[in-house]
Amino acid sequence: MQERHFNLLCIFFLLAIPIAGLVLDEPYYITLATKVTILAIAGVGLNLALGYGGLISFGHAAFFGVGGYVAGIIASHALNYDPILEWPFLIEGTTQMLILWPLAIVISAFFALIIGLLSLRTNGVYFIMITLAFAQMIYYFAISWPSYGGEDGLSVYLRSSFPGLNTMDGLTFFGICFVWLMFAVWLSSRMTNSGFGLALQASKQNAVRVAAVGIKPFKVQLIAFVLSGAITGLAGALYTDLNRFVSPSVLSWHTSGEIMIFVILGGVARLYGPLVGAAVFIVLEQTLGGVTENWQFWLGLILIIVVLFARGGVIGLLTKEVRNE
Amino acid sequence: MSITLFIEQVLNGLQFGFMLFLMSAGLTLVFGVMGLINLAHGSFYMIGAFAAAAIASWTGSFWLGLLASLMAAAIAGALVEMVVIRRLYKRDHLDQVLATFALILLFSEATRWLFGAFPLYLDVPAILSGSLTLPMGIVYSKYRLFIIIVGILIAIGLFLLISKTRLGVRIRAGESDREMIAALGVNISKLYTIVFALGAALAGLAGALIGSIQSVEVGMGEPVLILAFVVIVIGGIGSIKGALIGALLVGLTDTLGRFLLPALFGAFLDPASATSIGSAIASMLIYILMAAVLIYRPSGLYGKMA
Amino acid sequence: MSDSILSIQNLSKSFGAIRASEDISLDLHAGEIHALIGPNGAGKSTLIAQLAGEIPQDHGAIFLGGQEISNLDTVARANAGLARSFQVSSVVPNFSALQNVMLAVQGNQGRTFTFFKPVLRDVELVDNARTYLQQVELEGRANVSASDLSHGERRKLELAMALALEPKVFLLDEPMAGLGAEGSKAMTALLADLKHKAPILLVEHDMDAVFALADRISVLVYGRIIATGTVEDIRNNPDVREAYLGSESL
Amino acid sequence: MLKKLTQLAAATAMITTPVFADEAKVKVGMITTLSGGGSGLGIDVRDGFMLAVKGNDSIEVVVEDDQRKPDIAVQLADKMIQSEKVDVLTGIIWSNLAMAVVPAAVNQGKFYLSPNAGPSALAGKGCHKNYFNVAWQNDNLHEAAGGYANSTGYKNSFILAPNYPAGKDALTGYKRFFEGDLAGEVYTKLGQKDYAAEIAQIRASDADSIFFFLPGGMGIAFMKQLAQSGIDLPVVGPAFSFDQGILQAVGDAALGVKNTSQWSKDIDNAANNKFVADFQAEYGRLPSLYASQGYDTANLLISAMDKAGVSDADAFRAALKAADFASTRGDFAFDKNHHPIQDIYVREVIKEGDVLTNKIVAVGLENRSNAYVDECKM
Repeated sequence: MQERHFNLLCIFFLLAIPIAGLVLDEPYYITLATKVTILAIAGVGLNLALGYGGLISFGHAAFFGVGGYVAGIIASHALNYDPILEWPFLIEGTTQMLILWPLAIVISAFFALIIGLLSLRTNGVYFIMITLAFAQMIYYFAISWPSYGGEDGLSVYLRSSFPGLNTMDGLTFFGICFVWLMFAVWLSSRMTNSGFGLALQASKQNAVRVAAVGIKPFKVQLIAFVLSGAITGLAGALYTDLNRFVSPSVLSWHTSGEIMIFVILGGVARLYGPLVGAAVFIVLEQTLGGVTENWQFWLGLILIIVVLFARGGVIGLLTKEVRNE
Repeated sequence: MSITLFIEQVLNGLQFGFMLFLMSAGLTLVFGVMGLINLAHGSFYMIGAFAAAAIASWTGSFWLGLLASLMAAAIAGALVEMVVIRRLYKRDHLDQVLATFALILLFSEATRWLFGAFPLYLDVPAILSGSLTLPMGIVYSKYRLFIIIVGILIAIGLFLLISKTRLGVRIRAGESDREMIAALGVNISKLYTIVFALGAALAGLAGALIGSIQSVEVGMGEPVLILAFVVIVIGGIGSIKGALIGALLVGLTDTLGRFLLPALFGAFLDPASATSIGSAIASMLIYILMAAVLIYRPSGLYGKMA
Repeated sequence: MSDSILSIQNLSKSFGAIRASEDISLDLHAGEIHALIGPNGAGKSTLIAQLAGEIPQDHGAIFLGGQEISNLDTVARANAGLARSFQVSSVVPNFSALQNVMLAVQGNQGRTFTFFKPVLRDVELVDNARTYLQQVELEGRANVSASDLSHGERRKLELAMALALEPKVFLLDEPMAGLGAEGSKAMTALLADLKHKAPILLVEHDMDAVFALADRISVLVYGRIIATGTVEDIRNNPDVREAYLGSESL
Repeated sequence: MLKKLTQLAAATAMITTPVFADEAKVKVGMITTLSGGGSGLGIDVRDGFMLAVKGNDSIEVVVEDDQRKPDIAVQLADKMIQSEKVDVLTGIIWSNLAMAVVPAAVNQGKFYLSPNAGPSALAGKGCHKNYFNVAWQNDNLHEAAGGYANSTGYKNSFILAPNYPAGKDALTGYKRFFEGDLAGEVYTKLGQKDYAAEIAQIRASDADSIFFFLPGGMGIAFMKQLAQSGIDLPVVGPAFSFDQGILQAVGDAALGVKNTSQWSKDIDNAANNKFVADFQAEYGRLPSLYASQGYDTANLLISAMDKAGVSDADAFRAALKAADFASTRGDFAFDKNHHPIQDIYVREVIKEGDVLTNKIVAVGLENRSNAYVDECKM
């Protein structure tokens, strides 16, 4: 099977599952599909840095969490009729997605800019670990910062609103997330095929060569890292709306690890890799979890087998399309 | 604040540091020699602790428990290396991360299967329990002093092993040039298994030593694993010396930070918010340290410049 | 001095007690190939790295087209018009030959930061890149992955990338290395053409090629230039003979 | 007219059908921690609950593992409500997970019976008519510890807890009843296992007693290290670090420690004796605090089902509120914010043969409700 056809199949399944959930009266399917979609967006974000840019970030939970908290904090202020800032000028909270999204994107991009500026001085394992360090700082800060619930997290009770849509309806919200996923995939496809994408992928393979033709690899990589953080931050904001809740656990290193696993499991530097990875992971978690209490054991075993015998991730295995990295 | 309290805290920091050194030595060796990122290193820490707890409660001897921790972790390490890890050396870091993450799940659940969900009992032996009085009237736990001594002995042992023995020569050669030592007729896969098992054994020993004063439970390896990574990154990956310095630095920073920061904030804040804010920053401190070191020296303190 | 495109003045660099380059001065005039020769360890590669901006000098200055570039980094020097090839071929391995050259064209034209236009559909850019491939006779291999090119082809690809920068000066580090007799001949022919686009500073071990191509030669020994002159001057210079004593290549 | 009749018929059918088919049936969704760290607590709650409903055909229980992750818990709650269509939710161990799940669940008309977590937000302003806490309000055990410290005559306590909301509540709870001075107040990092630095501070202080709240492995580590340090100060804490599941791991270091609990296996009443005996017979181990809470939760549910069908939410709620069941801890009633009014005991860790366990030595607070009742507008 060609990768293109496989990708179409993926989209078909992703759409089919919530519809099946509706028909079979299993609304939980819709929730699961939405979760997969949102995590896939986070993965698409990471894939830009990790897959195409070779920037192995173990700290993307920071952006996921920051995006989530931005959405959560602003919405909770609105729900409690408690302005965010009264002086020097009044800033009210809002539950309007059209305002929350850009804010989540911009603020997580800002965090990515700061973290990227400092982290890109290193490379290899050092880069992996310094990104982790920054994420851990934010994690511990969130746990001990009392204003927004600390470890208890922050409930927002109601999903944020979108003009003309009932976002509390599961299928509608899935639709919103699905559109975002398609947009993120389209964006990353455009970007990786652009002049910028060419320079980014070249920087991954041979940064010295890129510098020798007069392009700053640092600048290219920093831009990729910021875009990557922004996309992951958006996913975080959507995840807050899915759960109507956000807590420091989204900032923990487990989250970074999981997003990374989606990308690797699906297939690094493949457009639909994160979607496939997230879907496979969630389906395994759900089905194994229903069968045995020790489901993590079997999950571990399956993951090892995938790494050892399916190079290029699940997509690589199923499409037999070789991709050099 | 009294000077004895400060010295006691420094000792605590050193003890924490030496424990971290036991964890990080194996991690940094495995990375230096085989180029492998091993997230499952914390599992050997856990295996060591559980083996020690099981054998100690079965035989009643703490020392047999310690021995068991070394053996169990070494055997587990060797087995894992032969079955899974050796297929990963030529893979990129991403595959290694995924596979060793999967190993964590595997080991944790297998341990829970075998030993149940509740923590196990492991206590320090009678001879080391209680505390003694050091000069200047410092009262200090015998067992913590014992950990410091074990740490120092193992550090010396490792330096001798690396610099004086044939195995050490091979390890050093392996770090610089893999093809060369293969050409010299060294059995590389055996060497790798030995190095991996050695690292695992040290982690297992750390698990048993620390399990005796902390708790022996599933998942105990993960927080320590993150700390061990912080240590080897600060020290420079592949450098035993770096691991030692990094471990002591992290141990001292963390311990003294927890103790001094709240006091510092207490100087200008009310006590409740001082402890709250102080400890919040203290919990971020080692990560701040690591980021600062890497920004200043992108390859760690003793790492080879890339 | 007015026609010297690249001018190196009193360049020095020490690593601890080792003096890698000592008081090196050298000029590259328009239209010439200036060869830099010397025994192994003489400091040729260090000099190239200094010129490219990878190693900062301790003393001295470098001028390109009358502008001082001593304190610019690699990227800025490339943008100022310094194109280099590497001693060990340095291309982007998983890119096709065409993509490699396109990268260089982008770098030269400052068009890297376009985010939405698919680069392979940028007709102007692609055509541009193909022209450079043509100039090194690689147009037939445009869509082959660089890692699948032969050694000689990769050498040519590097030249194409250097060409694509439309530079003021070429810095070529042993372009003949590893090429067979046939390959060397082809490369020699290419370089003879190339010098009309921009002067070449050529580091090379292959003395046949050096004597065939070079307008002037400088000899570097232990980090110092012991002689500079025409091919004839150098052939007859006693110091050079001394330095190369026992070497069959002279 | 005809249309109206059909509507009426349909409406009647909707009311009456449950009476025939599901009159006594209740579907329970249990979300609890069954894997990873802290799974021991969830397993005990589940086992206690299952023991009580064993052989009861009218209760169907769906159990899911939340992995101690709030986002997973929220999604499981969605699944329970949307797909499984449960009537009652229960099982959550941790306050942060409860905060994530409970408000949304009760606002969708489901009942939530908490077998463990009792965050202050859900007792005060965030209280809800469909939320019942069968265990305690989070502050209760700490308050009792403070009360006990007073009655014993402690004047200068060193207190410590992890730096997260439940930890802060714990110290606040202790201070609410403790009238002496504080020799030190320390917040530790959540998940921290080495307490050398804190113990050194305790040694350097002139404290006459120690109060700590360090759940799970943190408490084991603290107790062992305290015993090693040679500090010989009386220790008071909530039951969490000295309960049956964890006590063996603490070892002799725990002997003599006073801990506060609303339950103990030596409370002498028929319900408790039966529970302890049945639990041991069924699972081959001594029951824990958490198991007793799971057991009581199930019995509360059964008592309500005897009085009303779950489809009649108001009647069912009133039946729950009456708390007309034989609790393992003796007297039990709900205050108006649906949190227990109960005695909190002080237990001492003792050894029965080779097994460490607890015995009641005093009552810390009698008929204690909680500090947030007046904030609850219900």
